[in-house]
Formats: sequence, C-alpha cells, structure tokens
Amino acid sequence: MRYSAFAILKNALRGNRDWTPAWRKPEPRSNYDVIIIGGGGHGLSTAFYLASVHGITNVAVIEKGYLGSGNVGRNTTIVRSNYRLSANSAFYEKSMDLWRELSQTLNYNVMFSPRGVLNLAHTPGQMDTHAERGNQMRLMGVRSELLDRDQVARLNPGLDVSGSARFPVHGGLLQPDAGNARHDAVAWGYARAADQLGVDILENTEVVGFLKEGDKIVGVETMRHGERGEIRARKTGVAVAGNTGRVMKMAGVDKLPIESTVLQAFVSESVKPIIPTVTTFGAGHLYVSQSDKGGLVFGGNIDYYNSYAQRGNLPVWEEVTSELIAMFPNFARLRLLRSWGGIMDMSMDGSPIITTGPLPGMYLNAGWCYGGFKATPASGWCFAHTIANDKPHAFNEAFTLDRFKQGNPIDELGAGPTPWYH
Amino acid sequence: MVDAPEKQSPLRDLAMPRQIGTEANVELTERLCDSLVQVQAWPNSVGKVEKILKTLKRCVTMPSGPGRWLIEGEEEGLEEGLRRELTDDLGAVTGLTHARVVISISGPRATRVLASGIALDFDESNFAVGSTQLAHHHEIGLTIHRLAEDQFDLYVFTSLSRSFWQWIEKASAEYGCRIV
Amino acid sequence: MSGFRLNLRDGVGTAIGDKSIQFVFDGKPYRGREGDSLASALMANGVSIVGRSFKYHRPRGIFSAGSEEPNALVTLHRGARREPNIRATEVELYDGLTARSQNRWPSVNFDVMAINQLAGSAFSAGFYYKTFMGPGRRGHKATQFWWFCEQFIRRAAGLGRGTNLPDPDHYGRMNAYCDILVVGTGAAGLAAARRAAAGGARVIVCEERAVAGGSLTSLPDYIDGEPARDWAAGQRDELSAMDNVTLLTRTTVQSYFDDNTFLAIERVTDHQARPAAATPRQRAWNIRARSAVIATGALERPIVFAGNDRPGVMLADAARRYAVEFGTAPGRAVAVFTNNDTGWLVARDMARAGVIVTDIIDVRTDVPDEIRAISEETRAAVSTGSAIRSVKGARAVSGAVIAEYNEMTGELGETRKTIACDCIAVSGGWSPVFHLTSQQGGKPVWEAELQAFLPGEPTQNWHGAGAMVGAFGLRAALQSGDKAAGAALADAKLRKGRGHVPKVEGDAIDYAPAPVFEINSGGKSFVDLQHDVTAEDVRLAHREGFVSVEHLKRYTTLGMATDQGKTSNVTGLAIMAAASDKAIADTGTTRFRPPYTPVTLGALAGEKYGHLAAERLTPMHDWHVEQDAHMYANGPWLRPESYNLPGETVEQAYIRETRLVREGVGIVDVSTLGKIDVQGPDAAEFLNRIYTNGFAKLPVGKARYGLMLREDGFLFDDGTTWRLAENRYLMTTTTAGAGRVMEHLEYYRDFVWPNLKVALASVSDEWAGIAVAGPKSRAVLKACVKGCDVSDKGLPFMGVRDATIGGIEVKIARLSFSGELAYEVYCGSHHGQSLWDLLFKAGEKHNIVPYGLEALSTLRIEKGHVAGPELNGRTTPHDLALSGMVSSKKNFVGSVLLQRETFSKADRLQLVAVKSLDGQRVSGGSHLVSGSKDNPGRSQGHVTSPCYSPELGCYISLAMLEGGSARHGEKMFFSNPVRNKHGAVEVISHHMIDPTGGRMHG
Amino acid sequence: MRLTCPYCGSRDHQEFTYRGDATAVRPALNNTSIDDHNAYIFDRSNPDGVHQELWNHTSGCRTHLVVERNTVTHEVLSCKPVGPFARKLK
Repeated sequence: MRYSAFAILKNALRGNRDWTPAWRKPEPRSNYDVIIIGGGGHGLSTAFYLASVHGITNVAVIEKGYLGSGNVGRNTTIVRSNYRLSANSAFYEKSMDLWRELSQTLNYNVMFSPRGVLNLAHTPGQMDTHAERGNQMRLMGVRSELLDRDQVARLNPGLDVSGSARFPVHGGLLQPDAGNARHDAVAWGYARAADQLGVDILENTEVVGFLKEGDKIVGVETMRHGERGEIRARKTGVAVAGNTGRVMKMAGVDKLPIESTVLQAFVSESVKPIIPTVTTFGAGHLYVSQSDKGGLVFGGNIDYYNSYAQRGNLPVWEEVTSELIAMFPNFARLRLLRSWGGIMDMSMDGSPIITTGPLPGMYLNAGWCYGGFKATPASGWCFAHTIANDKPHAFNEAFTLDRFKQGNPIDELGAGPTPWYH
Repeated sequence: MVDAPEKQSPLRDLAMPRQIGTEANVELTERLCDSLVQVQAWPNSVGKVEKILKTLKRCVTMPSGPGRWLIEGEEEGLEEGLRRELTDDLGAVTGLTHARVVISISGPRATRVLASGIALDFDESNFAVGSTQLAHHHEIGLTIHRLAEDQFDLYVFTSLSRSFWQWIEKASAEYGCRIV
Repeated sequence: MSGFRLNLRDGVGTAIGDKSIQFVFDGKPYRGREGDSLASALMANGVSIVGRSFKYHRPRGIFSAGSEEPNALVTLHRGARREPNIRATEVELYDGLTARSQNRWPSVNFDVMAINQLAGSAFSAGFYYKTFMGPGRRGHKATQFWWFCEQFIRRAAGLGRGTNLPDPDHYGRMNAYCDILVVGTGAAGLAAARRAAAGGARVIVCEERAVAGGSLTSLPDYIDGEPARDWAAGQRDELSAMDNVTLLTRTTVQSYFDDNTFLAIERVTDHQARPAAATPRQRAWNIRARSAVIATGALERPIVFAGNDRPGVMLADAARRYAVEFGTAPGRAVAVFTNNDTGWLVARDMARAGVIVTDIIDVRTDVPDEIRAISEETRAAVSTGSAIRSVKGARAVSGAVIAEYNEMTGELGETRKTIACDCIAVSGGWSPVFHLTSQQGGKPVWEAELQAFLPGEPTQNWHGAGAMVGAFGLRAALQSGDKAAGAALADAKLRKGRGHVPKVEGDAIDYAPAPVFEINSGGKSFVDLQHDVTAEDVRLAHREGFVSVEHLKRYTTLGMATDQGKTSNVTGLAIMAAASDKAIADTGTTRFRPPYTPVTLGALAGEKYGHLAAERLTPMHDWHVEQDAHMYANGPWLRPESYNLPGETVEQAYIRETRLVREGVGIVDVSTLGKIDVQGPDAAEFLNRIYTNGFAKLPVGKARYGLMLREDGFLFDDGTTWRLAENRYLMTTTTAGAGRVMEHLEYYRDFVWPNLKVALASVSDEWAGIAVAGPKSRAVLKACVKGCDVSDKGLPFMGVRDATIGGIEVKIARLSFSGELAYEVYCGSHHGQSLWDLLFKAGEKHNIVPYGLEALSTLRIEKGHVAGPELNGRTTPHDLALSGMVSSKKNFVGSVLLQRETFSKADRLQLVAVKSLDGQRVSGGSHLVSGSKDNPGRSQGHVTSPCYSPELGCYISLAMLEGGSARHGEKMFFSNPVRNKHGAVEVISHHMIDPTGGRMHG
Repeated sequence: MRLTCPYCGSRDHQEFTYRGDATAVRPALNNTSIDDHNAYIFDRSNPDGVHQELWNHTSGCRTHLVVERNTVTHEVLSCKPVGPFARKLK
C-alpha cells in the first residue's frame, strides 16, 4: 500500500481497518544470496540498497529482538556532515545526499528536518578550528557558515552569550543543511521499503553461530522462537554496532580495534518551540535539539568504561545537564523526562569500519562511535556496494579494519587509540 | 641578604572577616602553610620513613597515599630538613608550601556544608577525628584533615582555591556563616 | 465536574487548615485553604476544565491526586520563573501562586486547535509517517515541503511554553551515605523505617508528598488502636527525632543507578511563597545505600471506555483522597465504576465524607456479600455485571450510559440505562510501582492472580515491600515492610533484631481486579490520556505489525508523555495482548527508564548551575586584570591575551609587544605550564623511556627540551625537563597537557615498569613561572638576581641555577621559546606577584613590557617552534621536522610504531611556514590550495598558527602542507571561504628568524 | 557505580580515570616487533561479561587498580591494587 495523504483519508473513512502490516513476518528460507546480521538502521538500509541499487533481492535481515531495537531507536537523531577530515566529510556528505530524498525514496516520512547544526566556539582559537573545518567542508562542496556572536544569539534567543559566561560564546560554525530526523521512522521506512522489494526481515531471530567451510563463512546458525536453525548464504554482512564484539567472536574473530561503551541520551518534557537548531557546546561535549513533539533531546559524553548494559550512571547526568543549562540558562526550569542508554562501538580513532572481511564470505560494518544515526543511509549504501562488488566504494575505502595497524587512523579529535576519548 | 617578602594568599581579598546571614552555624577561615611537604617512600623503605617522620616536631603528618604523606610544619625549611634525613634511597621529598592554601571550616553545620559538594561519607565511622581523607569537589582535588567532630582543614590547590572558596562560601550561606 | 468544598469536620479535610489562601488561575483570582493542592483548590472552586490534551486538544480535567497525573498540567509563575507542564495535583498552594492552563488558544474553555478532533480517525497512530513526504519530486524541494509543514506541526505540538530568560534561582546537592534507604512512607515504608532505625542502621527515608503516610492519610482503618493517619503521624514524629534517621519529605527518589546509588530530588522551597534567598530551590540527593527497601506502593489504573477522557472521569482512589484529605467533593453526583473491591470502599468513604454517590457499577457479577453490604451505607444504586458504555456531556461529564456486560466475552448487552452524574470515579485495579527496580534492569513478571506486573528478582541490594511487591492491604504491607527491613539490616551487616507488626483493624478486601481493561463500545476510548492514544490506535498498530511492546510504544507514543504512562501502560499492553490473542505475560513489558517523574534540569546540575567549571588562576591574575588585559579561557585557566593600550586592537597590541621583546625585553606569565617533580634512583632511566630523546646523560644544572609520543608513534606532548640533582628532575609540560601527561607517567610507572623507583608529584601549583625574554633580559636579571652569575658563562644556554631575587628563592633556567636570549624564572607561587613586581621594577629602565599569549605565540611562530595547533594528535616528529629529536639508540614509548612505513611517506602533511605575498592577513582556519578564489581546488594543507610577523614585516603562518618539506619557495593560495578570504602566499621554511640560533645562544 | 580503592575505600567511580583493558600488556622495552606493539595497542577482546580493566584513582590517592567487572550487569567483582605498592595494599 502506497502511503499518502489520500491513502490516509481513504482509510480513515473505512475506520482504518484496511491498513496492512508495514512489513511481512516471513518464515526464514534455508538459503539466501546475502544475509545481513542486524535489523537496525544500517542493516536495513544495506538490505534496501542491495535490492534497489544492486538488484540483489534474495536477502535476509536477521534481528535478534524487535526491528530497530538497537541504537537506531536510542540516539539523539542528529544528521550532519560537518567533518574536518576528507574521508569523513565525503562519506557523510554522501549520506546527506541520501537523507535529502529519503522520505520519497522510501515512501515513508522520516521527517528529515534540515534546521541547521550549530557548533559553538568559545575562544578565538576555537573560531579558527571551526573555520578550518568549515573551509574543509566548503572545499568539498558542503555548505557551512562561520557566525559571529550576534548571529549566534539571533539564532538561539535563550543562549547565554554574555561576556560573563564561564566560557563566553565567540561564535559558531553552522551547517545549515544539517538537522535531524525521526529515528524510528528511519528503521521502519527502510524495513518497509526493503520488504516490498522482497527482502525477508526475520525478527526475534538470534544468530548463535556461524556456518563455516574452512575459513569461509557460508551462513549462520540461528535461534528462533526457541528453535535452532541454519540459514546459508554466499555472503554474510555483519551490521550490529554495539554488539560487534559479541557477534564476531562467534565467527572466531576474538579481538577487534573496538570497545563497547554506553552512551546516554536524554529528553525533556515537551514545550512549545524554544530552540530552532541543533546546537553543540564547544567547551565540553553537549548537543541539543528539540523534537517535533517539543522535547529537548540532548546528550554528551559516553560513560567512560566498557559496557554492554543499555543504561548508564549518574555522573553523565550531572555533566550533561550542567553543560546544557550553562549554555541555555533558560532551560534550567524545564524538566528531564526520560533517559536511556545505547551501546556504542567505540573504535580506536572515532571513525567507522565498512569493509570486506575479515573472513572470506564475510563483510563488516562497525565502529560507529557516536555517529551511527546520521550515517545510516550512506553506511547501507556503501556496505551494499562493498558486498555486491567485493570491494569498497571510494566513499568507504578509507574505513578499513587494518588502517589502525598501518598507522592511518582517521582521527578527527587527535585523541589517539583510546576509544572512550573519541 | 634581603628577607623574602610575605607570602600572598590568593584568597586575600575574598576571605575578609564578615558575617553572612544572621546565624553562624559555620565558620570559615584560610591560611597559608609555613611549610608543606610531600614525602614518598619506596615500597621497601616505608617503615624507615615512618620512623623518621615520627621524630618530626611541630608538624602535622597526614597520610596521603601508599607510602606517602603530606606534612605541614609550623616553621619554614621543613623540605630542606627532611631532604637531609630522607636520602634518595629512602624516598622522595617534594616541597608543596606554595601549592596549597588551607581552608578551615568548623561549626555545627560544617559536615553538611562539606557533604553538599564533596562525595565523601563524613560519618565518623568512615572518617575519624584526627584522620585524613583524599577527596574532591568536582575538578578540585582536596586533602581533608579532620581536627574534631565539626572542624576540618582542607588543603586546596592554590590555582583553584578561589573557585573553591566561592563554592564553600555560597554553600555555607544557606546555614549562616562567619568568616574569620 | 462541579466540585465543591465539603463541610470540614473530623475525618473530612484532614490535610486542610483554616487559613484562606489566594491564588490566580488563568488570570482569575480564587481562594483555597492552607494544605490544598492546586488541583484540590480548583476542584473546590468548581473549575472542571484544567487543560487540553496533546494531539486533539480535547478538554481535560483532574484525573488523579498525585504524580501520575496525565491531564491537569499547568504553567506556574511568570517571567524568568515560568515553569510549564506542572501537575496541578502536586502543587502545594501558597498565597499569590499564579498558574495558567496550557496548550490552548485562546482559552482553555475554547481552543481553536480542538478542530484536530474533527480529523479524528485520519489523525491516528502513524499519521505523520504516511504523509508530508512532499510533492512527488525528489531532492531538496521535497524536504522543504516537510520543513514547511513541520513548522506548523511543531507549533501545535509541545505543551506549555518555556522562557528565554535565565532561571534566577539556584540549586543544591547533598552527598548522602546510609545503611538503608527506605523509599516511600506508606504502611510498608513506615514499618520498614521503624525496624531499620531500631536496628541502629543509618536510615534515610524519602517521601514524595509533603507529608509522610502514603495511603494511610486517607484510609479509615485503625492501627494499634488509633486511626491510621494518627499512627502514621506518630511514626513520623518518632523517626524524625532519631539521630540515625533522616526523613525527607517532598523528596522523590527518581533514579536507581549501579551499586545502590540513588538520585532523589528534594523540592526545598517550591511550596513557599517567599523562600530565603540563600536556600536552594531544589536539592539533588546523591544517596549511596548499602541496602534499600522499596515501598513505593501501587498506582490505580482506570478502565478504558468511550468518552473516558471527559473532565469528571477520574481515578477512584483519587476521588476519595479529595474528599477525605482535601474536604472536596469531586462532583455533586458521583458514579463509581469498578472491576474490583476498591471502588466500593471508595464509594463508602466518600459517602461518609458527605459526597453523594449515585451509582456503583461493577463489571463483576459475583461481588462478595460483605462488599455489597457497603452499598447500603452509601445509598447508591448498584449495577453489577454492568459497564459504562459511553459518557454524556460535551465538555464535562453530565451522565453515563450503562449496559449489561459479559465479563467473559467482553460484550455489552443491548439494554441501556442512562444515569445522571457529573463525576465518574473509576477503579481498574492496581499497578505496583517498580519503576526504580526496573531502571536497574529487574525484569517484571506478570502475576495473573493479582492482574499486575510485579518487580521480579532483585539485581542489587534491594527488598520490596507493600503493594510494590503485591502485598496489598495494610496488614500485608506492614508485615512485608517489617520483613524487608530485616533483610536490609542483614545486607548492611547489622543485626536483624526482632520484627514487630502493629495490629490493624479495618477492611479486609481483595485488591485483585477482574481482568477487564477496556469496555469496547466503538466510541473513542483513551488509553493514554495525555498523548490521546486510543484503544483503536493500539489495534491499528497491531494491524500494521507493530506488535512488540516497544513498537507499540514508539508507533503510537503510548506511555511517552510527561506521565510516562503511569496509569496507561498496563492497559495498553492488555489491549495489545487481546488484539494479538496472546496472554499479557507473553506480550512483555517495556523497561522503565529514569527518572520516575520529570526532574528539573537545574536540580540535576545542582550547585553546578552558574558554576560550570572551576577557574584556574595564576598568582599574577589580579595584576593582569588590573592592567585591563583581555583574559582568555585556555582550558581551565584564564590567561592574558594581550595588554592593550587605550585605543589599541588586540593585533596592534601583540605586534607592539612582540617588537618590544625582540628589541628590548618583555615579561610573560608562564605559570600555567604543567610541572611535575620526578625523583628517585631510576628517574633518569624512566625519563629516558618516556622521551624520544636521551635524558640519562643530561648533566645536573641543565635543562633539555623533550618530546613524548603516544605508543602509536604520534606526538603526545613536549616541554623542557630540568635536572635539579642526580635523582631529581623538574619536568614541564604544555598547559593543556599537564593532567594527561601525569596520568601517562603514572601508567608507565605503576602498570608497565613498577620496579622502577620513581616518585611523581604534580608541582604545577607550587611554582609561579615568569619568562623574561629579549636581548636585554640578561641586563634585567643582572640588576636583581643574587647568588648566581647570569653571564653567558655563568648561566649558559639551557643552564638551570638557584638564586634569589629580592630575597625570594628562585630557579632560573635559560630557555628560549621566543628565539631571543631568554630566561624562565620560577618561584614559590605565593611569591609570584612579588617576583613579578621585582622583575618589572628591575626592567623599568630597559622599558620592560608585559606580553600576553598572542605575543608569546607570535614570537614562537617566527622562531618556528611548534605548539598546541601543531601537536594536534595527528602529527609525528617527522611531520614536524623534529626527527633529530628521535633517538635511534634506545627504545622508548612509541619508538616501535613510529617506524611504521606510512610515517615516512613523502606526501604526508609536513610543517612549513607561509608568508603572505599580497599583504593580506593569513586568516585562522585557512587551507592551502592552488586555485583561485572562485575555483580553489582541493585542500593541500592548512595553516595552523597565523600571525603578523613584525620581524618579517608581513603576515605569516605555520602550516601543514602535503609534502611540504620539499615545497619551499612554491607560490600557493590560502583559502578561507567561511571568512571570505583568499590570498597569495609563498611556502617557506618554518625557521623564519635566526635559523642558526645566534640570538638565544648569545 | 562504586569502586573500592585499596587505599581510600569505597568511592564513586567518577573519582577514577578509566584506562581500559588490563589484559593488554605492553611488550618489553627491548621488544621491537611492530606486530606485538600493534596488538597491544589495537586488539581488544571487549568481552560481554567479566572484564579486567585498569583504573586510576586520580581524584584520590592516584593508586592504579585492576577491576574485575561484569560489563553486562556492571557488577564489580574485585578491585586489586597494581603498581609498586600493590603488595603492601593487599
């Protein structure tokens, strides 16, 4: 069923009885061309682009819980491509291109809202670093603007731009075409569109092992409704950020340049529009925007320790809220409604991995750190390309697994091989 | 030989004697040390170093880590004196006279004020009179020496002492405070 | 609903005092009583519509009497203190309180947006996902279409309005430690608290409401021979008097973190008309408990039926609380609709308080006789085996249509009866409040007998008590509270002692409801009242395949409003379970996420609101400020940027300062550098392993510049280290690197080479540092230094000497960051200002000039010294032309991975300098390109440290350029599109002045 | 989360600086194998379960400790001192 205003009206008149499931709940077949492990944003978008761009439709997406139960539904929904290093800026700008048409591509409103992402600067030196990044974006064809303090103040009326602020605002770097989107809709939209192209989405199906012929991965062992099963495939892609270590161990890959940590996110009660852009603090780590429903959605640093628990601890609450209301002292009386945690694959340089291997028949998409949501379209697009052609596209050729050991990290922050500092 | 000028406290303008609020449930004051020294023993010399420290006169010796002590002396020159006795094979002596400012807090609400910004269990079962705890107020590290049930000396990093003072003064104001 | 104040007497209005209080709602003045909540006061004044719902803007009244309230949200105060979305049920009334209804225009009684209701079934779950994709065309145009629509949607959504003004109040924190935390002061909580306290434990007891007692404050039962509320008051007084007990009211335990760490928020002055200025408005309690008794009770849930959102429909127990505690009748004619015994008791207690209860409607047919007997006292008409089919009244309840109901099939009979009532008190059973333990990961379990989820197995040291674990009724609650405290005492390694359960006289009823959640009569029945999620929305979600509970929640937004579904989650689940033909137990439930109720952001920041980070100040800070230096936030430090003369720009000032240093002498505060005391018999060996260059053979009395790498071969930090004695070094680090270098050293000392005898101590705060630079610096020192020969011979380049200046003991090191003859003079920081003054005085006749960070930077850029912008974590010594500093004769941290092939590639970004060829400022953030302004081409590098060079007479910058070391002399452009700048530059060597070092060696 | 510093006692975890996998041990100083160093720096087993990890009590006595902790439940199983004074603190 095609979604449209007309469809809504037509169905409403019939008491909404004729709507059909957004995607099928098929039984698994024994053999597919490609298996994607992980029914999150990246896995689903990979399946969609395999089917829509490469014509590979005999694809299964295997998800251990409900579809979109991982980080695609646990993030702060920011979409941007304001990177400093060219490998990142090119990749994320590809993602922006896909975002811009995503609602039409999928016939599903993912509510991509290019309201602008503003990074504040608090010293002249930081203005220069922002300029350096903004210029890199410009030279790559991405729009960016360096704003002075008054321009920033006009954009965000509640922002503390006084000289007496602990970290006075000097200005900021704006990516006007960046913004945010509705996270769940991205998972559901890709799922529905992939399903319509013939992809089997297998929810509540857990991969418990890999099928191997020698070194080569030829499929997976599954657990579904309490029963074991086997699904074979020529190619198996792994897109399980947050659980990469867990899944890869089953394939015999015991160590990776990745550590898992929990990133908390926060949402306030709904209020009428109070902040138009996505805004980030430059004297700490804090990002905030307002959802269409009216809640302030914000987050900051990860909890600094390895974790697979989808919940965090109190220090981050204090850190994040104190930075938020230092930036916006008018938010101090608003109230935190809810917080949650997602598990991040923190890589050794803060940048992702989209690659063939590390075993024959296997493909790996991992290491998304804080940045997985905005990458969803390009990640799937590049991963699909890599799987279909057995080699990376130019957009992801730098995101290899062995770049760390070769000494070619893509390290935006220059924080070095300390995953939790990226 | 000219005498050195007087040491200047970073709190000289902040800690002016006055009354905040009507009551005085908390009393605050600050001072600089005449001598403050850190001693670090080697693992195999802890006992010997302890013995030397026991002979010190007019000093407060505060344990501040494994094989480590913070020692405040009532006279200048403690560092040089200790270095003579405590040779390299026994441990290391570091002068910290200028690295800390001491803020003293006392009064019936002193522990409550401290607990409002320092994550430490001030119950005497955990923090006995006469003992020392290492703690922090956010990014400001503290060595806290408990002189009595409601009397504490806080050894605060010099460069951060103004920020710390501003906090403790504000936290004390809720209960009424006298600065002496 | 037309509530009114009852005749207050013993047992009616127990929370209400005599004092009359004036308040304003929607601009109209009203009077309430001391002890009223805003909700009870509005109710007593007959106000029925208090707010509008989120989506359809339907009129809504007061639904509950506590923190679970979904409907009665108001905005409090004006101006900077304006606070939206406050539950009227929790606001304690005080003189002068102002409140406004919200999410309505122009008024709560007439709201234009209520037109949304007409869109009715089109506006169902998933509406937004299926439309607004934009007109067929792809690309930016379509996005713009959504963006256009989104503006209106955003304005219509949201609830109350915030403010653009900073919050003028302040917040506090308390770090608390206890043996046992008791959450809740109902029967179970009080029983637990008394046993825990009697056992000698350190106890903290938290109660969300203003007064301890929980349901005891409204139940008619007797405990130990006295009315339950008097017993509760007695317990409260006893506990308050004990030294080992902290009883906190108006304090909600919001979050349960690892290792029994709890966050509770105390509302300290919110209920006061004129709070004391020094008292924080709210206080965050960080509580670490050895064990906890969770006695958070249960929340009543409604039965869903058509029209159940009309003002006048409310929870039964809440209706009782309004009557008994607040002396307020929720209506003139109250009908009770129930599926369990609670409704009947509520009817009786309300009738006793003077409320007219017209009907009792129970879906059950087999109601126990002793419960039926109650109806005689209430004189209400009784309809068992019946249900409410629909509600009469457009803007508030004016009656209800009752039909026979088959409990087994859920079908409604044909016969209908219309009753007149203006309030329907609904009881659909009880949902235990296990939010805290669920936050911790405890998996709830469905208990079919109680028709409720229970908290499941503990994952930490907590013990549930009372209704929270399904121990309903006073007797069971007291027992379980007592028992839980016993277990908690054992957790805390204290003696359990003997328990004591007080005697209860009163109603013994069955709290288990009939498994009826929804009366499906086809009309609009609301499950989530605030988000307007109807039972039909839940079924639509099912139809579209959103059957997992998380999908249900996310697709319909059920349970995601400000009440987080406290009264709606279980019902929504039950409806989904029925639609998918599954048992509730198999449908599962979502995990509760902290906090329990919305928490003021200011309270979470606590004392950090207005004090985000401590400032680090050098001993000379006041002097800089007195000179009107512009102070610059450099990490935690504040440092002078430049000392501008009247009318000077920063650029003019730093050029002047730089020039005066190069021509004469200048003085700069370098106290911010990190300083680490490194001592011990193995200190030399240790430093040799840490630095890329050799330190073992550094003579005593000498300093050396050293580089540190990370293990992956990239540069980590740099600085000079001075050998003060055979086994004693003073290491200096960059200002920004001080902390991380210390941790780096400690890691190697403790974890990698624990056998080395090395002591490390931060002495950053011990030493004030002043650099004296310029050709006349020696003359300045000569004029004031005692005890040291400062001649070239007496104090050669890189020499370190002890001396005195004006009686102050100092260390003088002949180091040069500027490329000039220069010294760093260190003294105890409490003497820093005195030393500064003495040096300044000694330099007066040489026209000594103070210089700031900008000039400091300009001097080092001209000299080609690298600093923070070049040490960016992505550069190696080779990239920065520092290969000569890398020893090949020893192994050190980073030595192995530095040898990786990639680091010797010729096209790496390498350090160069550029100088402007067209007089333009090479602006910060510029890239280096080959093309014109309009067609710059790709970035081949970027500038790192730009400035005007008085020495070269043009704008210059250090830069990182691809293959830069081989490109000296090349003409390029700097490109700075975000600053709209583009200019011609020449690539030159970074050694821009005095490449042979004659000046600093002179 | 609370960690027990062998010197200072039970403290909130934010007093400690996390330094990651304690099973990653630096190759000896005379080991110049790039592979060994690469493995030490980049290979992480990142277990979902018991993890040996290094923390430094930076806001206290600055003792390093190896914490054995379950990364799924956050349960701290043990805190053991390391460094020159490890034996003295046990």
